[in-house]
Amino acid sequence: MTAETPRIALTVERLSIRFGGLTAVENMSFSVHEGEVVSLIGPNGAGKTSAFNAITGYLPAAAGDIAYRGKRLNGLKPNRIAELGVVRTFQKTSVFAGQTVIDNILIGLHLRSRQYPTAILLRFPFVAREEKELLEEAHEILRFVGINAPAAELASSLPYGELRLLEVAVALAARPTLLLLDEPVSGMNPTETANFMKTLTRIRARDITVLLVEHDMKIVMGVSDRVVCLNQGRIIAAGAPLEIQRDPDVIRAYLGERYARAQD
Amino acid sequence: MQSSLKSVIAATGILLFASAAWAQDTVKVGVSEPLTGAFAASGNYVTQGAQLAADAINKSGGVLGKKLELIVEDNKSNPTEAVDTAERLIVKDKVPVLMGAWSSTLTLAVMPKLEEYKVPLLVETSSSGKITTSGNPYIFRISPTSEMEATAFAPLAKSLGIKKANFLVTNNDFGKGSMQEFTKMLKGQGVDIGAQETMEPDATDLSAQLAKIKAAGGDTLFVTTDVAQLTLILKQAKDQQITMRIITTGGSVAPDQLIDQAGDAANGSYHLVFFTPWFPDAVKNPDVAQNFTAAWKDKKYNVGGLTEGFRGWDGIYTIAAAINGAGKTEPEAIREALWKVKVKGVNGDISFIKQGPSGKESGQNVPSVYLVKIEGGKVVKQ
Amino acid sequence: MRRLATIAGLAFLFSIPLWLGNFYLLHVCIITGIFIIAAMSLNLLLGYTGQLSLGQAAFFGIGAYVSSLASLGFEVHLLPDWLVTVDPKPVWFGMACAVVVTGLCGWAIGRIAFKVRGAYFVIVTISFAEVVRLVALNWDELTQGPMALNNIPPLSLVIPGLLDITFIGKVANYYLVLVFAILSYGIIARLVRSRAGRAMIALKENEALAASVGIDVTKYLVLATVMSAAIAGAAGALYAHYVRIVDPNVFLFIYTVTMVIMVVAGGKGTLAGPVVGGVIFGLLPEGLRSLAIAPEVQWIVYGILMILVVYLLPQGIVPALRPFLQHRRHLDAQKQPPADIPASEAMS
Amino acid sequence: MDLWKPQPVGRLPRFRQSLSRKSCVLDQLLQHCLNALVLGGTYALLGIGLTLIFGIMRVVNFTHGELYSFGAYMMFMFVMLLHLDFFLSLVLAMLLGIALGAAIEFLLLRKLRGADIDTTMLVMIGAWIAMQNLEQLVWSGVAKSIKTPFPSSPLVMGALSVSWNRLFVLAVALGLILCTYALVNRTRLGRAMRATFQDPDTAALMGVDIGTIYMSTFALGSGLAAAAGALLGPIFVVTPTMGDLASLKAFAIVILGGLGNIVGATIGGFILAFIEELGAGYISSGYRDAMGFLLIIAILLVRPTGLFSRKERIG
Repeated sequence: MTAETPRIALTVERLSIRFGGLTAVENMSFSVHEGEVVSLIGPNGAGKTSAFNAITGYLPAAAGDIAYRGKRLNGLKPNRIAELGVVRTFQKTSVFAGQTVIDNILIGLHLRSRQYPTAILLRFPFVAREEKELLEEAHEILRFVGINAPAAELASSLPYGELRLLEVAVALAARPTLLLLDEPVSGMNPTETANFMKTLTRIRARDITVLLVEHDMKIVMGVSDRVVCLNQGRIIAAGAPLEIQRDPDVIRAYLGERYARAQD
Repeated sequence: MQSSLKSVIAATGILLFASAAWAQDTVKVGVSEPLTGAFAASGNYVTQGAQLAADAINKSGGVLGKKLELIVEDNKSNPTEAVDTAERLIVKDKVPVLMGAWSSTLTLAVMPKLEEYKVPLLVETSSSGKITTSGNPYIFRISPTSEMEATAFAPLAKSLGIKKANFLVTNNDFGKGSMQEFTKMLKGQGVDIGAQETMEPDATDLSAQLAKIKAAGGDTLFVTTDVAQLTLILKQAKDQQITMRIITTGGSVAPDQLIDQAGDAANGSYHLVFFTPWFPDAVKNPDVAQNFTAAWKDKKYNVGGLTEGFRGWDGIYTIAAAINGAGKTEPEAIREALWKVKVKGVNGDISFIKQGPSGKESGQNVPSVYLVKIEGGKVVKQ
Repeated sequence: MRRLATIAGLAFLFSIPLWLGNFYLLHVCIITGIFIIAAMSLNLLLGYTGQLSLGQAAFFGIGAYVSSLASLGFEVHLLPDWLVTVDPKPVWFGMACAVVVTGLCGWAIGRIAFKVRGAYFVIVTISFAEVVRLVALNWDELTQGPMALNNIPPLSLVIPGLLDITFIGKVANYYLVLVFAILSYGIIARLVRSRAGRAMIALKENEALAASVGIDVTKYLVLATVMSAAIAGAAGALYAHYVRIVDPNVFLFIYTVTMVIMVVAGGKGTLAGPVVGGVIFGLLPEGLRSLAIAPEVQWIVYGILMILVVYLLPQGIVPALRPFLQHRRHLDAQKQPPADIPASEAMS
Repeated sequence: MDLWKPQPVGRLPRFRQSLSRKSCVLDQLLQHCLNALVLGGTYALLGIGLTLIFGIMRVVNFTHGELYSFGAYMMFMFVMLLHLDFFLSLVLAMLLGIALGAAIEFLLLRKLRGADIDTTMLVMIGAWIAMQNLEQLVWSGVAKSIKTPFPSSPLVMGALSVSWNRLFVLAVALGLILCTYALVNRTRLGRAMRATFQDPDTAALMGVDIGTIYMSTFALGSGLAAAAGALLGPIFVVTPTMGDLASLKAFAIVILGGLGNIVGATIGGFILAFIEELGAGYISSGYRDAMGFLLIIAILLVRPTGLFSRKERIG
């Protein structure tokens, strides 16, 4: 590895995932560089979410290696992987619904916080100080992702667009260096989508590496540095967005009609 | 069964209401008995007997010119609950004297409360020696101790020809105390001791214990429990072809009820009892026994309960005599008066001798003990 | 304002023995207080981590037995020829043992909880309580089995030349229980309003998401069960040294059910819920009793109330009252940092 | 009195005792096994009722034990108070159990469909407490016994013996288990039940009336529990709390056999009975009831889905 090439953040090598007899992902290899935005695309059932689950420890890999910044992730529990800076969102809207907006973020700030049970029970001075800092930080994150709802609002009563922003906010609170977003804009209206694009740009500006699974090609082509296209559990193409758009395999397998529509 | 239901309601409901309404005009006596749980059958019989006695006393003028009022609490066959009932009766209802608490374990549980609040307890059933030997001066027991039963039984061990005896007893002070005393007595007579099995008071399937006892061999099985469990033991022993002679101790076995519920499985069993309604001439005070039996039958209570119900009758009569003797309803005065009572009871003449460490003696009555046998569906003298 | 209300409330609680006069009612208050502590401990599990533990009576009972046995002393054959003899220890030491031992039991249950969830967890906890009950019933040599542990000494605190109290009367025990209750409330309040409490809530709300932001689910579940068990154990020890008798029925499911009703009716996952539920369901039996109602009817009322609460107030009483306090809560949440809990302020 | 001299009793019998001891040991083992077989039948009956309800409806049914004691009390009422025929009473008790189960489902569970498992569990606990105390209020806490028409002398096979009543219970229990198995595997209703077990939403889309399925399942499970109570009541005694241990044991059997697995629950019932009976006979009779619970804990730690569950299935 020479000095000029960008540092590699995430490597996935010959990853296979199986459910019983069914192979969801086979022999998948790709890597993500520091500071990049990489999109994982492919038709439904291509294995994108499975790959996400394997990277973040929610699914065991049947074969292959996953490593982040030189550390092997295979077999680690999700929370350990989060501690290494790899944080994800979920395809199905996933927040702490019964809690207020601000409490959602405070929960997300778990890794940022240093309190331990003895300190909490004995009320060491730093605990109160830290709580104050956490609350400030939580408000800052809210502003950063652009949530306008009152902080004391219950998460379950947020409008859809803000709910999806809240998911990202919770993930950001965990201070990721690699953020995995699973279809973040699905179901959003155009205004909300545009809003989200802005947030994503700001996230990039913070030097957070992003791995994205998305169906909306406008987003994919707009923000990605590189695109990996999956079909039936295999990578069929990988490269810059423009290359992918021209790749005949991709067009045949997937982009054909969809991208054509997006172009209009 | 209807009557027992009635007594539960009467006990916990109407009387409590009554206590609030006429608190000034009655002499209250607290009764803590197991109306539910493992010992429910016996507890209800004793309570019925006690209520009959209170009614009879009230019919003939009450005590100190006032009506005697029983406040009955259900101790649920559970020692902690028994303590709670004592607490409630003494602190809330302010009774000057208590009767209870059926099982030795329940009575032992209540005893510290008596010392704490200085209220006497008349013990009507419990047989554990510990009750009167531990130095609690608020205890007055009219029932025999296991040791008394064993001593009374001693001559019979030889005449029955017991060579090897097994035990099946409830896992509490009642059963274990009895097992201990009878083992001591039998060993003294050169009898071999085989299996010594225990059972939880509410266990219903005793086949495993019985199989063990059968394997141990021997000619006699001593059983100590109450009537409900004994019925099951007799039936299950017959199922397993246990041909040993079964002898029950503790006097809480209601032979009539056994005959009714266990059928011919009850035949051939022996029972130590403290009241023999079947042989009116054998009892010491036939007129008292007659009154009690008549009142019992009048209420259409289960005749099987006579051998248990008399305890409540004798207990309340003893308490009434003590209150009359004291001339007032103060716990300490009643305690003093209990030492002097001489009551003609169903079981015999009741009076108390001193037992336990000097200075803190408990009162112990010396009651009569009888052995009866069930033969051909009838109770016969032994 | 809030602080004032808290001080007034505490002053009221502390003044009860001064004007109540009726020792029996004070007795009821003491028992209620002990069960409120147990209910608070259950709430930590049920309300905050969302794990329905129906074995809480096991911790309560283990606490009662451990503390009693330590203060009574015992002799037990661990092997046929290995006799272990423990001399009577001071009661405060017994209570400390109770907290430690129940905490360890909580740790074990917490580890199990990690493996099975939902209905299976519920059944494991019930089974655990039942096994412990049967051990207490059958290990006569240690526990006296159904004969109960009798004559348990009351707590006495002796610091030579400074302090010498024996908690034997009703008034002394009332204050003892009150102090323990405030302490437990404070501990739980601190815990749930911290990083640890937020982790527990996260685990209840959405376990997968919680793990994704780095929360070690097992660790906090174990922490919650340990704390919950230890507090329940302390409540059990208080109970044992107050009623001064313990028998295996202390493990009965019905005690757990009482705690569950208190928590669910009051409002699970709220600090005040178990207290409100505890006061209602602790005093209700006496109310029904004074109306000359049979104990069975009391329990029938309990059962029906439980069903009604689930149907009509699924969140419980405290959350149902919350809209009235909503305005101020908004301000609280907007303000940073959140105002600390008043009870612990009163303590420190 | 001379007979009491120790010598003649001491020597000869000692030899004979050691001879007979060997056969005694075998007899005792066989007797334990026989007892376990009979007990296992009723355990299995309790278990399959609960496993159907638990499996199909995802309801942790705390009233199961109450249905059990309800069956026993109905038996007591019909046989001892109304003096009806024993066998007719058995049928009536089971039918009333079915009716009560349907009523509980309709009154309490119908509105909670889709609610989380904890919510229904709390409702069922409430119902259990109310039912048990109602029973105590109506019948008092005193144990009731029921007379049977069976000959009181047992069936004797060598050194072994078993009462006719227990044999009858075993036979009826096995019959009911077979009927239930056939119902679930061979009928339209059973097919709809199995479909609901797999996936209630899809089953509903395919035209299965989920409400009817839930009610039939609960009623069937309740009927089996009532039948178990009605069968065992005459052997033991009837008390308001008799169902508590029974329902806990039923949970053990369900976990042993795997959710919704009728064959598993049947085998689980027999396994539990054998473990209990042999444990009581050779380890300690006091820990008899603990065996089941230790088993649950052990199994869930090793195999959180139960001993016999392949994947979740029914039938």
